[in-house]
Amino acid sequence: MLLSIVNLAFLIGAVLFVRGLSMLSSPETARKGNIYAGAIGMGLAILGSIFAPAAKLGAAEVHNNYIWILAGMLVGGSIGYYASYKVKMTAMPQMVAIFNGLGGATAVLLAMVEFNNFYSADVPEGGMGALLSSALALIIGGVAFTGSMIAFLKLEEVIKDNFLVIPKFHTYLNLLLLAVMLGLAVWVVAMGDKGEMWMAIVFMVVALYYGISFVVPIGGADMPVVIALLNTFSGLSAASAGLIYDSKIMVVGGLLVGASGMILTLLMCRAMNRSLLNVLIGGFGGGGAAGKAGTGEQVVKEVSMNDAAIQLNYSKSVVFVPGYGLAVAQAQKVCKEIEDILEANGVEVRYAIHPVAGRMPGHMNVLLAEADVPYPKLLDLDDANSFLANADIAVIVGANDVVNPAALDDPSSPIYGMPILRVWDAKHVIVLKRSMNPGYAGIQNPLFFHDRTRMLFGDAKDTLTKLVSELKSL
Amino acid sequence: MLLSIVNLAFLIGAVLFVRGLSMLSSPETARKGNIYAGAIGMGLAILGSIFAPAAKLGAAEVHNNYIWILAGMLVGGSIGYYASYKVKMTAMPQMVAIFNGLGGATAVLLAMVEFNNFYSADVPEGGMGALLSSALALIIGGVAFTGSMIAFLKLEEVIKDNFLVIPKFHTYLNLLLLAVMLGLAVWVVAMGDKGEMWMAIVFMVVALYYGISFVVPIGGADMPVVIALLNTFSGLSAASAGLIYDSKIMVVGGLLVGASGMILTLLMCRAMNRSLLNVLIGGFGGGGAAGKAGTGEQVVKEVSMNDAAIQLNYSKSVVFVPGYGLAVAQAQKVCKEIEDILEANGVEVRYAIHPVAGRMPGHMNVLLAEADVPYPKLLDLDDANSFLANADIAVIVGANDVVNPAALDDPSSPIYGMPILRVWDAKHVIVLKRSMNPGYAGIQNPLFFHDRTRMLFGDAKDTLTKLVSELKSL
Amino acid sequence: MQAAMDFFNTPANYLWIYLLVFTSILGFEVISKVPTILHTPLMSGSNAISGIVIVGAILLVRQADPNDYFTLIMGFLGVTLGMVNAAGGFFVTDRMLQMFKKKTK
Amino acid sequence: MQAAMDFFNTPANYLWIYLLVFTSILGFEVISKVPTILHTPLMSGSNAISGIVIVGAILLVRQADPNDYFTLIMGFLGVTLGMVNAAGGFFVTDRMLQMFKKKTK
Ligand SMILES: NC(=O)c1ccc[n+]([C@@H]2O[C@H](COP(=O)([O-])OP(=O)(O)OC[C@H]3O[C@@H](n4cnc5c(N)ncnc54)[C@H](OP(=O)(O)O)[C@@H]3O)[C@@H](O)[C@H]2O)c1
Ligand SMILES: NC(=O)c1ccc[n+]([C@@H]2O[C@H](COP(=O)([O-])OP(=O)(O)OC[C@H]3O[C@@H](n4cnc5c(N)ncnc54)[C@H](OP(=O)(O)O)[C@@H]3O)[C@@H](O)[C@H]2O)c1
Repeated sequence: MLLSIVNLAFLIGAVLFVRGLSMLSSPETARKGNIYAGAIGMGLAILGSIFAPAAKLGAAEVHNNYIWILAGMLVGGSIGYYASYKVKMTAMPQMVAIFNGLGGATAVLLAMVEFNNFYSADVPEGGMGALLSSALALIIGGVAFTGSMIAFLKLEEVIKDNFLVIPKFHTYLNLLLLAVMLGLAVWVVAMGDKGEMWMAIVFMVVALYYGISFVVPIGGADMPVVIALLNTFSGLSAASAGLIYDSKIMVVGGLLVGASGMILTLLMCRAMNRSLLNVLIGGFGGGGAAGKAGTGEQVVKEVSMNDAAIQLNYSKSVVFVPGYGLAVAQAQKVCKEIEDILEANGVEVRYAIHPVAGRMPGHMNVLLAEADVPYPKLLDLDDANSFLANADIAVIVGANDVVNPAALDDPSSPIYGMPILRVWDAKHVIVLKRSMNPGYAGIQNPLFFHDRTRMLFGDAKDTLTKLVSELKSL
Repeated sequence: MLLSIVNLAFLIGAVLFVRGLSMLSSPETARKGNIYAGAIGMGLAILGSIFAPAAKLGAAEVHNNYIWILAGMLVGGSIGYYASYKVKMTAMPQMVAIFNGLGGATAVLLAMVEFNNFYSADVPEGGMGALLSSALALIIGGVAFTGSMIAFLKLEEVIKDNFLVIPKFHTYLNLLLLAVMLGLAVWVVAMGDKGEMWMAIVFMVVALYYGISFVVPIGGADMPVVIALLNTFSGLSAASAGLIYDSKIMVVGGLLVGASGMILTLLMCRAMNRSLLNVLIGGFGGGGAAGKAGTGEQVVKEVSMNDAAIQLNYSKSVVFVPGYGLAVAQAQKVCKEIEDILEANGVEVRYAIHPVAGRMPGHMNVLLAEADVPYPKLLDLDDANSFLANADIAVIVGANDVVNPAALDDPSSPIYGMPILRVWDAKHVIVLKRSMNPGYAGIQNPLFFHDRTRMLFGDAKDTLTKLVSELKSL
Repeated sequence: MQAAMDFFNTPANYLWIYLLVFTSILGFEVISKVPTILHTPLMSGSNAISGIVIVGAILLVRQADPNDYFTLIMGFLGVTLGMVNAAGGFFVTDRMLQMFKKKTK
Repeated sequence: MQAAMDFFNTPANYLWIYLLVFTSILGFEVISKVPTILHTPLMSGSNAISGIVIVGAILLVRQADPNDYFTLIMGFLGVTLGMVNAAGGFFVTDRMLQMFKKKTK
């Protein structure tokens, strides 16, 4: 009876994962979807595993040790809860990176314990299946763990792009490490019960090191792609660990995460017009200071706060182009305030959302949603470009790479070929940023020297706040 | 080795079923999708089952008897090929009904043989699982088989709606039969190897009879819904038979068919604004001659061929509203011809497609596709209604129920509440049909007595052909 | 009741249930994307797939004793009917979709 | 090679492979419907689901001998990390989606 209930709970939990994710496809149902998947589904899975009878565990004896489990859940739950309420929306990529890493690390722990049990048993259980799934969980989880940690440190700018990198040969080093790791995996599995624990330990060390070596040479600008890819890995490592425990819900959950990470990875690559392989081994962003040259010769024109306010006030249509700087400055609410003032004066206001603006997919949408901007005002790439063609003013709020015309006309540029927002089609362009520093791709932006462009230097939030008072005093 | 290849072939076949169906979601890829699923996927499944080694069959000895298999495939393939090239597009529902029935019948055969093997073996294999899956295949397949045959006969009008029906008590009879059938199923499964073959035979007879009794009282107008439902059943019976043979590809394929049938069923019910239960036990259409009254008092106005041609020629926008009559008259090509003539004169032509016009979902789309009408000209319910509001002329080509205003304003009408095309919003309405006979729901249509309506009696194809020559001579 | 629960809880059967549930959900997801204009081909195309019962019939004939005419004839019938369903369904769908094809020119 | 093929052909493993393949396809189908505006919540929400490894860690602790501190500590760590991932991911996603909610008023 208990077994039936537990089995049913797992099944319903797994179905809720799917249902919850499919409810994420509309803003109306998304929140409920997260509750279905992340709270009810996960809750059923946890309860099921706590109360599963011995028969389900396939173990003769069960000692329960509930105190250890409870302690772990309390500690983990509190940290998770606290972290989730402390984290700034700008730091989401870092947060996801850390969580990925934790999932991967857990899979590694489980795999190592399984290896240990396997080798120390008189009659090892599970044979090839047990070894294969442990090896998978170890490889994928290990890479997800250390890779995510490096990605986190890179995003926090604790380590720089050239840290630990062997300039020309790093790709070969990685291929070598990969081959060694896979070789070890085949060897461990093929040896069967003749293997020994030290083999698993060597294997683990190589997998963990491969994760570091894999991410280290990838440029900071590409971290979001790497994080989505590592998200796939952490899902697949959970699925592999599920095979160890013969747990269908772990497998289903893990595969769903894997699919989601893969889709986001490919989507970002497509938006940047690069292949995944190019991101993983290619230089872009890795070079770091590829741009910055040529600033001296051309002249940048500035606009005064007052002039900008007047221009905005007497225009017919304004397009805000938010980018990473909006997130850094936390300027989304002031931006919305300006929108309200302008709309009250009959100016049509839209937001042009580039798919990779910011640091993660959908980053700008979350920020603007936070500021209560209704989502029909958010235009995607194509709609934005046709709207821009007839717009009076484009206001660039901390965006840079996503409005860089070099992507269209300079084949030597590292971002050449990436689809971008054609802001210079608007009659006037006002750029809000703090300095002439380049954006994430580390390259200079010819847009700033365009005739129609005027710069308005300063922190985006300060500048917009001042614009609000100027507009009100008009 | 062979086993691996066969297993892989089955797996790929199953994936191709999914891939093929998902390619059906766009007209560009649909044909390839059908080839993936219906030819390559099915081909792999057939080859796999022909060459599967004895180990896969779980049998000690395999006699192959390839000659019987080959003969069956040749006979079946030829019949299928011949039938598919002979069938008229109007007779698609009948064809699907027959095919459904055949699938169900096969499942019944397989289940009966399995029962026979089970009871005649010294040590029956498979236990409860084998009995349960055979019982499922028998029930579902049996109902799909006889139910489809009755649906076929009803569509061909070989049997009438009141054939074999016990007027008031038929619903109770069916509930009783259902209970008996399910009781037998539980009994057979619960008896296990203590059961005997005669039990299975009784069980089969009840299931087959239930299929007849289930469909017989349902009105002819609801046959398409019933066929989609039986499509679900034939899929599920294939899946159950798959459980008997431990064949994953049968299970996957069967479930996909089940899902497709279920979606189409619900979709039709929604378009008719009725619940599935209402279709299954409710009278609508079953009464047959509910309408036809009240014709005498009101007056119908006719229009001459020449006047109609002139009206069409000098209008700005014309909407054709095709219905089942278009299919019967095979008038789609002439219709397209008129479209071409009118468009050459600068008249804007559209087609208003009601979701349940004709006799099966998407019926009109297939016919008009056959006549090369580009699909952007086909408007769905909502678009059509807003287009009709500004249209000059609506030409009803053999539609009736789908343009019946009683659905909106006559709560006593059996079709009250069904969403319909508001053709009377157009400035003029021309109705092409042969007589004042009602449509499939068997009820009179007040539209024909509307001031703006003019009738043009005669076979749709004849009438349209004459209109073509009138138009050319203008 | 106990027997039914034991049946459900046997790991192999429980795994089957997962496959059944998730394949059904997959079917709904995939098919609910098919637009109305393609519903007739969807109906006949998916109907063709229910001809997959032919696999069972083939396996049946192959296992039958060459003298067991009951099974052989049942199997032959099964192969025939399944083949009519599969081949007929495929060809008629193809014929229909050919019409849709022509318009892309 | 032979061993690998035998492994693949064992009926139970072969059934697992079906579940893996079809669940993956289902994942792609479901997730490819999520629109760009919800990609950040999708990322953190699906990430939370990878906290499902906690199930493995719980089962591990329950089976461990009360004196086997190696396993207990590993399991405790696993439960903790898995819980951080699951709870943190859920709450942060909810926090984000709350913002999207507000606008429907
Ligand atoms: N979204 C994703 O999923 C994703 C994924 C992968 C890669 N990326 C990459 O990330 C980049 C995104 O482009 P983007 O245009 O959004 O950003 P960006 O190119 O990184 O530029 C951000 C700009 O904001 C300015 N800024 C920073 N803090 C500011 C503040 N407080 N006030 C005002 N301005 C401030 C910076 O200039 P100052 O320092 O002079 O102020 C900088 O020019 C692309 O290269 C893209 O490929 C994104
Ligand atoms: N499509 C589906 O999936 C589906 C599913 C379930 C139910 N249904 C039902 O089917 C009906 C469909 O409505 P509908 O408006 O398309 O058709 P309808 O209501 O059945 O009317 C068809 C009309 O065509 C006329 N007609 C027949 N042959 C003709 C010919 N050779 N030339 C000219 N006219 C001809 C008939 O009148 P004369 O005999 O006077 O010519 C009749 O009035 C609805 O009741 C719907 O609920 C459809």
